[in-house]
Amino acid sequence: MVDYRVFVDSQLCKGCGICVEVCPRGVLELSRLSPRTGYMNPELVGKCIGCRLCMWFCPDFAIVVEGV
Amino acid sequence: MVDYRVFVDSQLCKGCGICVEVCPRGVLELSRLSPRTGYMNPELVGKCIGCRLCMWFCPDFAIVVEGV
Amino acid sequence: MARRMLLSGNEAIVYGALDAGCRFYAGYPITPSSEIMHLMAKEMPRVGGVFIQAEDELAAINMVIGASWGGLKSMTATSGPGLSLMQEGIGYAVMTETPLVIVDVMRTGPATGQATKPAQGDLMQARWGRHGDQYLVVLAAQDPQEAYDLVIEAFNIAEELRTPVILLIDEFIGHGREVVVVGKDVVIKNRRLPPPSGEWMPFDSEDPRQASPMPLLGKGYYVLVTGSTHNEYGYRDVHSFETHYRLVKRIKEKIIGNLDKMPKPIVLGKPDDAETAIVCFGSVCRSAREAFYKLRERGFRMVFVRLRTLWPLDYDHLSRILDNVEAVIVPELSLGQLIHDVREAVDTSTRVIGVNKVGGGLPIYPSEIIKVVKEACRK
Amino acid sequence: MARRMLLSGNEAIVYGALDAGCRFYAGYPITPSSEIMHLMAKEMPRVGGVFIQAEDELAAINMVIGASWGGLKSMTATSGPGLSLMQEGIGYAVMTETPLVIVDVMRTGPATGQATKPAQGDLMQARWGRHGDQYLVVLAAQDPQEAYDLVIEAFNIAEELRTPVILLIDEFIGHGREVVVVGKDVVIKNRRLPPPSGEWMPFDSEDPRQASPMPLLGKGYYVLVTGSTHNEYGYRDVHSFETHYRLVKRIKEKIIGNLDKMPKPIVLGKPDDAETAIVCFGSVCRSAREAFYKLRERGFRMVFVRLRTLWPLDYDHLSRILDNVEAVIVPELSLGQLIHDVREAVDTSTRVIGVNKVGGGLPIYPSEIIKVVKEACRK
Amino acid sequence: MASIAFLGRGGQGIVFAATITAETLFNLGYYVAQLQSYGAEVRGGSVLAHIVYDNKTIENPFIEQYDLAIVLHEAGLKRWIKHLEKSKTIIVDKDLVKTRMDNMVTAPIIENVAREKLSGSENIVAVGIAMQLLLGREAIAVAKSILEKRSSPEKNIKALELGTTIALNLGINMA
Amino acid sequence: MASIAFLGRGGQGIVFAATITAETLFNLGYYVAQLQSYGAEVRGGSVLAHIVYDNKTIENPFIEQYDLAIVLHEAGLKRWIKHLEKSKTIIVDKDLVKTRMDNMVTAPIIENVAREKLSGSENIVAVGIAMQLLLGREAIAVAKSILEKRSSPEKNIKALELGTTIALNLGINMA
Amino acid sequence: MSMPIHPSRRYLREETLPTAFCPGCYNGIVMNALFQAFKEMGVEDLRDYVFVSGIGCSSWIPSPYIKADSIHTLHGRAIPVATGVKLSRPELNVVVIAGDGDLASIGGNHLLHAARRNMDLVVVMINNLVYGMTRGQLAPTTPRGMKTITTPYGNPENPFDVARLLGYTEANYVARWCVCNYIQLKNSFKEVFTRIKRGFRFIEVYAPCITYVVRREKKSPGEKLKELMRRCIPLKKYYSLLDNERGDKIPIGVYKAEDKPGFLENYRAYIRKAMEG
Amino acid sequence: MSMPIHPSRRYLREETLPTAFCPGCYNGIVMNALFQAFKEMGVEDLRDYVFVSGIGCSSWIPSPYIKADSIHTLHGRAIPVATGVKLSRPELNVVVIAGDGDLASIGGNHLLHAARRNMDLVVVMINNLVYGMTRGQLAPTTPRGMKTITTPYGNPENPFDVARLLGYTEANYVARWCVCNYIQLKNSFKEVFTRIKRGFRFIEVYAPCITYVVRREKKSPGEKLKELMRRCIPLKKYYSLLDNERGDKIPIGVYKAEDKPGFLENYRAYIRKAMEG
Ligand SMILES: Cc1ncc(C[n+]2csc(CCOP(=O)(O)OP(=O)(O)O)c2C)c(N)n1
Ligand SMILES: Cc1ncc(C[n+]2csc(CCOP(=O)(O)OP(=O)(O)O)c2C)c(N)n1
Ligand code: SF4
Ligand code: SF4
Ligand code: SF4
Ligand code: SF4
Ligand code: SF4
Ligand code: SF4
Ligand SMILES: [Mg+2]
Ligand SMILES: [Mg+2]
Repeated sequence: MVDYRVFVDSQLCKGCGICVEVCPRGVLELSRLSPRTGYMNPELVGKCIGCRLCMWFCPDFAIVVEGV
Repeated sequence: MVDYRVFVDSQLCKGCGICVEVCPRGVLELSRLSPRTGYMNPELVGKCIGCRLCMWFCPDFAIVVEGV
Repeated sequence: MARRMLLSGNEAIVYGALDAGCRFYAGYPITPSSEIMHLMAKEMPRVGGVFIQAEDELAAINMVIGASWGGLKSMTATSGPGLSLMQEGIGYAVMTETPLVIVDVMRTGPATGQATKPAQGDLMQARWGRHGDQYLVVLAAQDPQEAYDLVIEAFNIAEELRTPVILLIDEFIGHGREVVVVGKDVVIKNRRLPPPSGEWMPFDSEDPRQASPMPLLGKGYYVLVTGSTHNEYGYRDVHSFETHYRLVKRIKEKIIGNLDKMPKPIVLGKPDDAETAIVCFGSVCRSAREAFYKLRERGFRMVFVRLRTLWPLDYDHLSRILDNVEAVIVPELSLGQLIHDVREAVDTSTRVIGVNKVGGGLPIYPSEIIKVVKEACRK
Repeated sequence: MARRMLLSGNEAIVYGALDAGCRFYAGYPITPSSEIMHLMAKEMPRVGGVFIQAEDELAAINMVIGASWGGLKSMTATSGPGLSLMQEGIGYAVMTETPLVIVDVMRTGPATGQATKPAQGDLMQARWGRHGDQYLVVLAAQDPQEAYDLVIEAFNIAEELRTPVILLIDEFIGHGREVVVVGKDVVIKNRRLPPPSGEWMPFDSEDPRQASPMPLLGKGYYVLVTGSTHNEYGYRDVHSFETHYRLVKRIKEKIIGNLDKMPKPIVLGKPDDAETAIVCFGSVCRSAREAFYKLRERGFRMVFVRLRTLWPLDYDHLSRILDNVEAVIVPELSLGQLIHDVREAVDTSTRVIGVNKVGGGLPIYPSEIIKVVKEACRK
Repeated sequence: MASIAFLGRGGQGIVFAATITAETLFNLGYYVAQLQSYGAEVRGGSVLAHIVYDNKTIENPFIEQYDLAIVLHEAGLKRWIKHLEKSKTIIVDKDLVKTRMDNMVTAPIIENVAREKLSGSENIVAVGIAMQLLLGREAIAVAKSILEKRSSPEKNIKALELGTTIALNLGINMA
Repeated sequence: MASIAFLGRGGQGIVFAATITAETLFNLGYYVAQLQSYGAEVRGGSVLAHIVYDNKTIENPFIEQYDLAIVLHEAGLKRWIKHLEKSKTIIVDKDLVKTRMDNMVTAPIIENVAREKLSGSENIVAVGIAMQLLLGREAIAVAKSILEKRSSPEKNIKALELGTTIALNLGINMA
Repeated sequence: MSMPIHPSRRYLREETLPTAFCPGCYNGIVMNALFQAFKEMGVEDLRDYVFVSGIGCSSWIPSPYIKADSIHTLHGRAIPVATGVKLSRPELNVVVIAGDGDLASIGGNHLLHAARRNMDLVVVMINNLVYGMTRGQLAPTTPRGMKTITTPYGNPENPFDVARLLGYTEANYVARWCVCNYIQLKNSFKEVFTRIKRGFRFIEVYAPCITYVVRREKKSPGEKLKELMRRCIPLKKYYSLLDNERGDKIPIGVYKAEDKPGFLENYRAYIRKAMEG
Repeated sequence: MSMPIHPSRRYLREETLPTAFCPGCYNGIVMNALFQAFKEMGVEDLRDYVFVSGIGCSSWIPSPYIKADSIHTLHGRAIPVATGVKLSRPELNVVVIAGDGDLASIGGNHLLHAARRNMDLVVVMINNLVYGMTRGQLAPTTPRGMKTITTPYGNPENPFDVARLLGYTEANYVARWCVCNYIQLKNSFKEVFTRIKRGFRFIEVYAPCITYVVRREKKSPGEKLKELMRRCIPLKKYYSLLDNERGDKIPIGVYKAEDKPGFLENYRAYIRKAMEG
């Protein structure tokens, strides 16, 4: 079984929280403050199944999901 | 049975011939030249049944049909 | 009853219009005029008037025309792009002698330009934006208080002369908030209606400076309103020279012959004594006046002219004021439009110097005008 | 190869445009310009170009803009009401530096006016009809031959300066038929394209009098065209003063700085020696010239100026010509628009007298001009 | 420089008459300027069309009188009365024009048109009259060749010839 | 005549801060002029709003320097640098503004806002600072009564008071 | 016996007759039907009616011929002007009469949005298949392949079936009649003034331009009328046919007839809300 | 491990990011779907594509974000400009992306006539239910009763169901998706660039404005997305329901998919006729 990593671009993320809410596993959390933008960024806090919903629905091209 | 008379206003008639062509009895003829307008006006040449098609379809309010 | 309020120019326009009796508003949103629409949307239904958001500006101006013939004092507000789209309708209002008010909150153009930034680049368009020989009234306010005052004037002139009136403000005024005294005892002019019977002409008048009474629809006058050339009763006459010439001359005369009915220019300083003049309109006048006072303190012999009526323009009056000066400074938030008028009013030997600045939401500062005046006087 | 043809001005426009390389026409019918459309409808498909009847004038001008960016020399034709509707689009073409040609066959306005009758009342609108600071080129022809010649010029200027050009004719010229020499060896200027690679700016140029090359779509330039204020690469910048001011100043300079590229005025008679001048444009020039010759024969000291470029206007040149005259006669088929320019170019002591006549399809006759000149000289 | 005017009511083909005349003159080698004034509707209303021709470029086509004017209907007359008063020769239809002036000559145009069953071609009759009076047979021949390329050539050519005949019967000498 | 400017990034509520300030001054009996400059989007971009107030009519609100400027974000700064250079006192957020000038005083605005869970109300904190520095408690009381009639009064009044505290801690005397 | 007065003349401005329409132009027939409707409705005079038109031959019907208040607007702008009139004077019957070019080409946006709003107007569109006034150019209603002066090689565009499309909007009433359907047309007029008195009511009248359509087909106005009578079929029947069976048939009838509240009633309720709260 | 490159970025102008859209604005999701379609189509870069937009938030998608030729036109005029581009350069794919206000209010006439002509364009309309750019005014798509800044007492107008109406025109392809239907939306984009490559192809994307609709409902962008997922139902099903059963459901799906020749092919045939005769 593949493991997935979730990369967040802290320059692009606007902290809208969509990724967190669409994640079917609830494994994202809006908990990291970006000092540059002042927005809260998501972090992976559990096991990602690589569905990429967060990536599709992130309106700011800020999330990339990749298998490792 | 009523008799019908067909009145033509020679100031208004433009000689388009619609009345002649829509008359179901074919009793109108475009045969009278109006000296004022230069247009040919219709004349009743047979027995009118008072259907008033000529009156409705005359686009120039030039025909009136009346029972006598 | 007079009340002091803290209002943006856009808000002041709404209260002024309602105080003037405006009961119909149709518009289409556009920055920086939208707040007029927003407040109208809220207030108009409350006074039982009609507010409608049109599908575009073409619809807006034509709805206003319809409502004005329906008998309501009517207006719209927009900004440059919308004004461009309204041109044909405005020309129709001129030709049919339809009273209405258009507020143009000027932004930085051309085209989409800088939508949130002020400018004064619609002056010429307000006068000349339509085809054909058409004359209407163009006013300009310098601040929210004057926006309130002049929108009332605009309705009065519109109704009295049966003409569209364009009131120009700019984004500074529209969005700037200041203390405005509203509800003063203003004179409100209402529409003159025709006699219930007897001979009268809806589209002519003996005195070309007077508009004929405006018939109300639905009262059996059997009004014929048309944008084609028409005779005194409204019948189309698209062949005769006489009918056309009489009509357009009269409409022109109704506007340019009524200079005395229009808001007067504000003149500070002594024309006879002045070496230099500043001529300006709109928000720019505020910096310009400060510059004028400062310069005068420093001994410059100056006259300051603030135009509030931009069309019809009293060229003769301006000529007389500027007769003795050597240089005229014309500060404008544009590349220069009023400057053409000033040149028209003075001799070719008079130096006419534009202070032109536009874009980025920057005003012309008093210091910039002072600098130009000093340079002009050095020569 | 030169050919003599008997053509109306409207027909001459079509042949001129096709000779200039026009391959896209979008329009909406309107009297008295429709024959341009009719002949285009017939001829354009035959040369493989595109003709489309738009749903309205807004669509027409915007289709022309799109096709111009697509790479085709493009045009439309209309009359006053249509020109009013095109204003916003024209301003967009100015701002985006889109080459295109608009022919306005002027009729008697305002509004619907007298649709089949000639006039010259769209002059000011052609210059100033849009919001914001915008400058473009306005030419005027006096007869079908010149309509043919100037429409070619219009395309050349449009392409060279990347600007909309408005060519004014009137119903007399549009419907009047005369002998026209077509297919003379005319210089045709084609669009300057950018280098296939390397640094270049689609929306700026070192020399403000030069337009930058115009990129072709679909070639990997990734062009950004916008009517908002934009930097040299097309990126929107709706906040900075510098970007806006540089852009609009450059666009203005590109027009007013290129007076030498525009069709020159025709001057008859000796300015130094003249007491009276006639200044005119368009079809009126023909009566005016006859009046000029007749008056000169009778010993009047006169100069005759026929303007072919109405915007940019060479005020200085006009000033110099009119420097010595005591009176200037300005015949116009309108209530007076060019007269403002003349007043701007002369001193307030110079008498500027309009001969204004409009409506009913009547021209200004030579006798009418002669009468005014005589009266002016009597004083 | 010479000039011809056709006047009448919308629908009588006045502009077409002027067009054919202008083309005829053009083919004869003249410089030509043709101008017309008509209503929005083309239908009804008065129409005037005039042609100025010369051996050199036409400086100014805006003239105030005509060498020859042909008037086919009273409707066309009043608007241009001043021009007509100053004109040299005016041919008017004897039936459809009521006005009379010193420089007018009446001609039985409509009457003949009706008799010859050429209704609708009175305009071409007028062309025939004008060409015959001003330029004679050569012009008629050219006009004919032009009409041949247009619709209803036969009827029109008959009308043209009718015009020639009427012209000759008028007994005027324009040269 | 005195003036206050608020600068920041779109979304920080700069215009609202100016609005509340202007209303406060108005209620205190001053003549007030409030002007702002922002982008089409309101979102992002820099925003500047300033208020001029006086005991008499404001002749000219177009000023080139401020008595007090409060800068909440670096983004707002560059466009107005010339104005700021000429201004008397500038309070800048110690974290979000990097630029330093002689007339600047840093304040821990955002830091405190975050700590007090008042995010989104940094604008009202700025109002508190400005009012406290320029006019003292009376102005704060008026501002409070204004905020009470707007949405989220509690949060905003807390923010206003935070502003007062920050102002007092700055140890500047503007009078 | 002197000439009796034509019943239409009560509603006409005497001094404007004869009309400037071409001989045979069907516009006059539409007028007869409209006036007969008024007569049958017992309307004495038209002082409660305001007619609004655009620019085009058909727009001349009210201006200057109908003896009523009328506003002859700019090309394409009849509907917004009519909207302004209606909203300012709800008690008046506001009727738009204009051409297919005016209403459906340059004025298409207003048509669409007035229908969406179910604006309280009666709109009569004379579809003569071309731009009559400007001499016969392509209209959005011109059939495929038809030659006009701007489509000299045969119209390559799809025609706009206006009534059918409006049938899918919020309009209360949509019908199409041919000018040859005199009785139905007259009854339809009565319907929109008596039975369905609110909301957007649209009647398309198919009435080919005599000069630029019928004459070019080398037909007389009367012949064409008789041809049209043959071609009209009820729209139910028409739409049940396959495309290739439809031939030259013209679907006529009522696309839609509802009596929902129009814009005005909704706006009145809106005002009440504003005044209350 | 450094941040991998987001697949959308190949089609974006790097220097323009982050976008100026509000946090959570759904416009970015539409962009992802479009770009993923391009990627799956094997489109390396967008040099054969020209994007044309109007004025409005959604019109910023191509200008400046998409790395392609783009023309940012006036408010409402994207379609005529796009038409000019397409007719002058038939070999290019011309795609309009604009808002509901831009395309269906001020630009409604062009939309209608482009659909009638079956003009060879792809048009993507972002329906965010309001005018976003100008701060949340009424749009023609705003639901009845919704409060906006210009309808403070609740919208009294009927909303315009754009896709449904266009389904009755000559357009080749008409579909509506909600922004939550990511896969269908992406596939729909592929469809109009690969399977149906001609004629007028219209995709409405239902994507409520975060700032002026969603936030006013006191919802987060993510919550709203999930709500929308619940509300979307296939249009067949939707239209089989009675009015009162429809509730807050949003009909999604393809209204129409045909492959008739578009305007361009018809015009080419027209040119051939002109050249021959
Ligand atoms: C803005 C504008 N564009 C064009 C015209 C010219 N014009 C007058 S009527 C007309 C079309 C008329 O067609 P339609 O509406 O179908 O009426 P019809 O004459 O066929 O009854 C046009 C294009 C105009 N008057 N105004
Ligand atoms: C002629 C004109 N009128 C009005 C405007 C102002 N304006 C800009 S965008 C817009 C509406 C935007 O709404 P929509 O098209 O739905 O796009 P959104 O922002 O909602 O994506 C308006 C009215 C303008 N730019 N030009
Ligand atoms: S890929 Fe799917 S499971 Fe993984 S974080 Fe994103 S939404 Fe959650
Ligand atoms: S969806 Fe994107 S922008 Fe929004 S919080 Fe997640 S990563 Fe940030
Ligand atoms: S009333 Fe009927 S029968 Fe009599 S003439 Fe007229 S059409 Fe013929
Ligand atoms: S229908 Fe009327 S106008 Fe036509 S010929 Fe008969 S009476 Fe005359
Ligand atoms: S042109 Fe056609 S529509 Fe117009 S009046 Fe003549 S026949 Fe009627
Ligand atoms: S206002 Fe609405 S549509 Fe515009 S960017 Fe913000 S969320 Fe998106
Ligand atoms: Mg029509
Ligand atoms: Mg929207």
